Amino acid sequence: MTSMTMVQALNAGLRRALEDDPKVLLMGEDIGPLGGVFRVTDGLQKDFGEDRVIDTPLAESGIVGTAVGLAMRGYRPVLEIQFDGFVYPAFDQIVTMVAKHHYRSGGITRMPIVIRIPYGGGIGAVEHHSESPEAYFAHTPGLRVLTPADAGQAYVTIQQAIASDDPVIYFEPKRRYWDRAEVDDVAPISGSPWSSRLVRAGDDVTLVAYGPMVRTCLEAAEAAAEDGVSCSVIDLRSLSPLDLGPVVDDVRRTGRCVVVHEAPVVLGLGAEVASVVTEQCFFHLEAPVRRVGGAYIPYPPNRFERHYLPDVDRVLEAIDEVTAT
Amino acid sequence: MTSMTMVQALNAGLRRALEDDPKVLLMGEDIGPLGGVFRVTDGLQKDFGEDRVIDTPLAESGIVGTAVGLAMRGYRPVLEIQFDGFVYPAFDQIVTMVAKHHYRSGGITRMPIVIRIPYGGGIGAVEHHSESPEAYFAHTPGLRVLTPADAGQAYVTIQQAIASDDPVIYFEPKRRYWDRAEVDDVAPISGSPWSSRLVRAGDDVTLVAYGPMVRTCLEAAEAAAEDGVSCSVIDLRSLSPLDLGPVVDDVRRTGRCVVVHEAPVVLGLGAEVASVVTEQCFFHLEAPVRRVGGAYIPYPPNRFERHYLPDVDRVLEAIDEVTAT
Amino acid sequence: MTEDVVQLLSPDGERHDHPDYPLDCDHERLRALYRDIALTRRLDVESTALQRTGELGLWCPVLGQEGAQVGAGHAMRATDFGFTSYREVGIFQVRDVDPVDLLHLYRGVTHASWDPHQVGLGIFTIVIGSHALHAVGYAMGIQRDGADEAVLACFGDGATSTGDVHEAMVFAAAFAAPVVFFVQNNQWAISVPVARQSRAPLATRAAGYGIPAVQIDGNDVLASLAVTRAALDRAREGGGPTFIEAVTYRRGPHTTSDDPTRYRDQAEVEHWVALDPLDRLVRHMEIVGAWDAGFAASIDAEADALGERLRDAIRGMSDPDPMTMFDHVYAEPHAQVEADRQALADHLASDVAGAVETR
Amino acid sequence: MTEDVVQLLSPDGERHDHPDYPLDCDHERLRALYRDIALTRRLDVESTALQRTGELGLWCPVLGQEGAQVGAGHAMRATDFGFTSYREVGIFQVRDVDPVDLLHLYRGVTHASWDPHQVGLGIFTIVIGSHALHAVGYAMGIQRDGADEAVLACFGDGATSTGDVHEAMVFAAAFAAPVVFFVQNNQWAISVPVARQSRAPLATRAAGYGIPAVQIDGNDVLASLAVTRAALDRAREGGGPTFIEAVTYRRGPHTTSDDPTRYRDQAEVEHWVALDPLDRLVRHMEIVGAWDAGFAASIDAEADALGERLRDAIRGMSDPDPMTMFDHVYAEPHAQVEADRQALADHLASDVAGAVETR
Ligand SMILES: Cc1ncc(C[n+]2csc(CCOP(=O)(O)OP(=O)(O)O)c2C)c(N)n1
Ligand SMILES: Cc1ncc(C[n+]2csc(CCOP(=O)(O)OP(=O)(O)O)c2C)c(N)n1
Ligand SMILES: [Mg+2]
Ligand SMILES: [Mg+2]
Repeated sequence: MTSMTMVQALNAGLRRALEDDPKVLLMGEDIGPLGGVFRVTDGLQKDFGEDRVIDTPLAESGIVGTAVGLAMRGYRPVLEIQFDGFVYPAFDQIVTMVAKHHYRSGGITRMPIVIRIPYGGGIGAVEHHSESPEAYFAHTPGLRVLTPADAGQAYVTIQQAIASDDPVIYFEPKRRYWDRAEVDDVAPISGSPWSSRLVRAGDDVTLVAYGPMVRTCLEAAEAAAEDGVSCSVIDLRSLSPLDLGPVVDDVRRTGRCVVVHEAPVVLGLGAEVASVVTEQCFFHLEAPVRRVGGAYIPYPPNRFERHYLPDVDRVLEAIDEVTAT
Repeated sequence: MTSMTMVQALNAGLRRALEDDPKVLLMGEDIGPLGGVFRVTDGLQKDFGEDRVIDTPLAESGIVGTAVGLAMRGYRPVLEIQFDGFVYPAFDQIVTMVAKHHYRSGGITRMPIVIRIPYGGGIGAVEHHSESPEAYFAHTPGLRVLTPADAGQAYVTIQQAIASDDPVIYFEPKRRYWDRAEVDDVAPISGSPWSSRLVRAGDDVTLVAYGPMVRTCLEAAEAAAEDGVSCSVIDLRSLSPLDLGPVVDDVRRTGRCVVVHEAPVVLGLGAEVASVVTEQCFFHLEAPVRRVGGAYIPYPPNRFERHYLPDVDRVLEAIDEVTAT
Repeated sequence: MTEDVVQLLSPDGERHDHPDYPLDCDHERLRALYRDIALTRRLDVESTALQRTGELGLWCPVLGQEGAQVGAGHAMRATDFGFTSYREVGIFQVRDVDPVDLLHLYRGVTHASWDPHQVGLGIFTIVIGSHALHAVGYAMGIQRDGADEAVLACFGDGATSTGDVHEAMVFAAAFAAPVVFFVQNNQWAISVPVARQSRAPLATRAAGYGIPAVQIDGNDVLASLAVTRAALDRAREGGGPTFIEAVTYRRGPHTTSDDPTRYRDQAEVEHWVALDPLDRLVRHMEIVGAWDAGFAASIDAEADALGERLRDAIRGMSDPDPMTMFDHVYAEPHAQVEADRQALADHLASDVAGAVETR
Repeated sequence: MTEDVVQLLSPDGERHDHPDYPLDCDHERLRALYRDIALTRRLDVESTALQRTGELGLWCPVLGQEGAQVGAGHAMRATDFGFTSYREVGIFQVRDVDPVDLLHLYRGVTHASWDPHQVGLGIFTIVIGSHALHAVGYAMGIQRDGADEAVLACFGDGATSTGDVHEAMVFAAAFAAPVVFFVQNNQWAISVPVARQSRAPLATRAAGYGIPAVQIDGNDVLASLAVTRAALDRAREGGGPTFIEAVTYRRGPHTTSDDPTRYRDQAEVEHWVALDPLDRLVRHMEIVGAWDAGFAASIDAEADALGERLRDAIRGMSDPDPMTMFDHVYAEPHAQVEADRQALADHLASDVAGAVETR
């Protein structure tokens, strides 16, 4: 076990993937000598060379589009999009080409591409640097979507994403980049990332979250416990496929569910979770599933973000509401 | 009243908008001498000139991006994206620029841009010509999203979209392009398009749909009536804002709700409708809201589409399910 | 800025030499070129007919562009790889893509039916311009493999306006990727003339990226062969990308759904009929003695057989098993797809679905 | 392909004439140029300091590029309109954008704080390249209005790789829009050198669209002024777009978050220090007698006052009213935004939110 920040864990995971498979390549803007603006690729170009850790021209569609060609040639490109707000120029290549290519080819051509995107707010950034666009991708058949909640998860799931023969959009919760955890960087990677994880067991309310909001929900659960309300916390981890079995099981016990994310509530992941949970727990629910998330506004200037982002208090408020009935 | 196809109604609506306001411009690929691949702009360049009906280079980001500049200059550009599957190269300009500009400018600069997109399947087209990407846009604050269900709606709402000072993504259900209806092309335009419409009143089940699926639901309601089940049909019409008040009112009476669209069910509009209806009708619902829509697969080759698209039988099956409890 | 238009074969069948593009073309090769153009042309006619009778949903005619395409196809080595749009029927012909596979697509049975690795052609792309990037990426893979291969990236004049084609040229230049951009400037993007895409010749675009460019007579199969071959050789030798503009013309409609009378004069079409790529090849073969009636008859017979095979394969072809539409969405199992697959199976087995036929 | 680099002022302050770009620059204009460069430079220093003390979240230094920017700004008529990225602080200075407004943005209080119509500058764009299209669209509007105006579109070397800049050039050429593309090639896009974006000089890109191009010494404020003015004049007169590459250098970090020691040598920076735009302007003013100690002192005083004003305005500035974050999402009322506004109001009024401070 080594204590690492999430940035270090990702760096270690990428390093191991580069070591394990010569077909793994990294591509992105400023990932070479600079090591990426968050230093996730620090030192990797030095150790693996410019042919495998590639500083690209400034063109996101170009990054994803050339990765499609590299994948056709048998490579496993791992792409960095510098910030969430800069993925949209590549949207066509992602949803039309990356997502559909295996299907369109009748299963002949695989697209083992990982697209890493630091996402979410809470770091006081300027605009276009704090968005949560995961619903666009989870709504797109053909893509897989993963997001780690902590350094340990990051170390393992980035390697699993790279090992997957399907394309994976890998959302990194940038506000948790500097959180430390003990990471087992020795044991072989095992388990499936395409499942949700119960990270805290409780009896009264099921809290569902992913990425940056897992920690927030754990803190809320802690606070609620002081008030005598016992909460489970489930980390979805995979947003496509969604593994709602554990959520359904838990809600059948608790009868109450709160789902939390940073993205706008309208058509956010919470809508899907609420719909499925309601379909499958209809006669167990004591209250409607409560969604906590972003308002229906563009991400605001950062001096507003503490009012925009879900926090412990807003989660507690939701817990109060679902337990009121 | 004049009998028109939806294509003719849109053409008449665009013509009236061009006549009424010299700032209205049309832009798109092949909208000039050809009149658009569906002939929606037939004859308009001849009558309004090349400066107002503009055949653009083949570049969707360019079409939307230049429209942003034209809007800043006080114009009201109405854009045609040739098919649903070709909107993605313009995704950045739409979600980053068009959607956010009024907000970013602190309310100074308006973006009265309409983006017309023929969408949906059912016409036996080749790939990329049958998609239903509306959820991407409805999840994006700053945009409004409209979709007409018939020629009469099309004639009115295209003009209302153009008159709106906000950007509107205007989805045209291409499989209904050739359906005829009586259109009142004389009366002044009135009413608000940002509301849903009860198009059939019933007592047992509330069917919710929009665009191409409104007709399908009306047909299903007809068939269900023969079996003694009375269905309301509500046309959402506006997907942003969503006006779910009438749906909630209706479901509080019927206790049962089925929502239908062509797009994948996962994170489709049905998820939002189901979530809100459940939140607001929790103690009135006799069964969970049932979602009918596309499978989690890319739009398949067209010989599969009758199995992919929701049809009367799948709606009836859903009606059976919600009335079984 | 660009050299003059390269032409090795004039419309009357006369052969010119070009200092930069020497070409030795024996009778066998001439016959092979003839055969590929003639069969492409027949496929075009047969497919249009099948579309007219409702057996196909759509067809994209290629009439007039076969010379450019067949020449470029012949320039490729077996190990080279090509990326095309829907239009490059002549290249599919040269690379031995089964035309029935192509028609499956237009019948709506599959999205693609050939194995790219077997024929050396990516499945084609309808979203204009996007495959230019795939071509460059594939070429970057060749580089990393140290392989003696090159990539041909085909697109139209309209595509040159897209951001993706630009980014493809930026990446190709940045990494000196072994790729040849082969643009068929057929003067039209559906109803929009090339002048709307560019006021300068398309070939002049390349210099700004540091990419050499050549303009060729796109109705001259020999110019296409010689220039494309030279460019692919250069790419394989590490010389980086080349940009070729083949100046040609789309004599048919954009697709079978199009009505070109709305936007262009028949006189323009007539002008290009006189420059037909097949006619000039035949004249040349006559001049050099590579033409004889028996050969022509054998190709006609082959074309007839092709037509018959297509009609037999496509007419009344049954629809695919609905359950197969869930195949290959992912390479590894995905719970949502499996759930949806099961739901359709249940639906098909149910009474309601049984009622489909009667309702 | 492009003309040689246009330079009107050598690093030692000597004035050259250029046949195509005559420039009459009186002492008043020289002093105005000096003032704008000097104040831009002070704003840069003060903002960096405010960022270091945590008052701003970020700042994008402009050191070294002020000559190119201030020259271009002076070339614009009051009725011309500009589109910029975050980098063009010198142009904001010339167009009298209140620097406090600019800092609001970096403090995270607003996304933009000036009225574009008042200062003739669009709010700036961080998503690289996208505003080039807005500039072209705005220019198409000018055309349709028949107005005697032109547009300046500023972006960096990195931006030239984006699809949007390409499409902007395609549209500008197709419609002969009155727009001048003003590229500051500052040699770097964060850590990526311009050679990765292009192997050919950036100015050579333009010819392929049929757009004339000029390369200028971007550290020469007079060249920037003269060449940009000529291009804007040409645009206003219906001559269509021009492409200007200002060859310059970003001497500071990309932003205050950047660490350039990771990717470039200090020697490279030193080379460009010797080419400083302000130093050469001062030398020139000394030579022509436009320089005196009183003038210099007055600008210093103005700069000191600016610094004080910035510090006063920004330091400890209170946060905006949270409820205003719902304003202006739409121009017309939108039910969802109103509902969310109400929800926050309720939350802020509730006990739970009251507990924020104590928890
Ligand atoms: C991104 C995109 N936009 C629009 C279309 C619709 N469309 C299909 S073909 C075509 C014209 C293509 O012209 P060109 O590139 O010259 O190729 P050609 O058809 O002439 O071979 C258009 C606009 C598309 N397929 N993709
Ligand atoms: C579409 C997009 N991708 C990535 C970024 C991150 N980014 C910000 S500035 C920058 C470099 C820009 O370089 P250049 O265009 O040369 O302008 P400069 O900063 O040198 O003025 C990058 C990659 C961005 N802002 N937008
Ligand atoms: Mg063409
Ligand atoms: Mg730069």
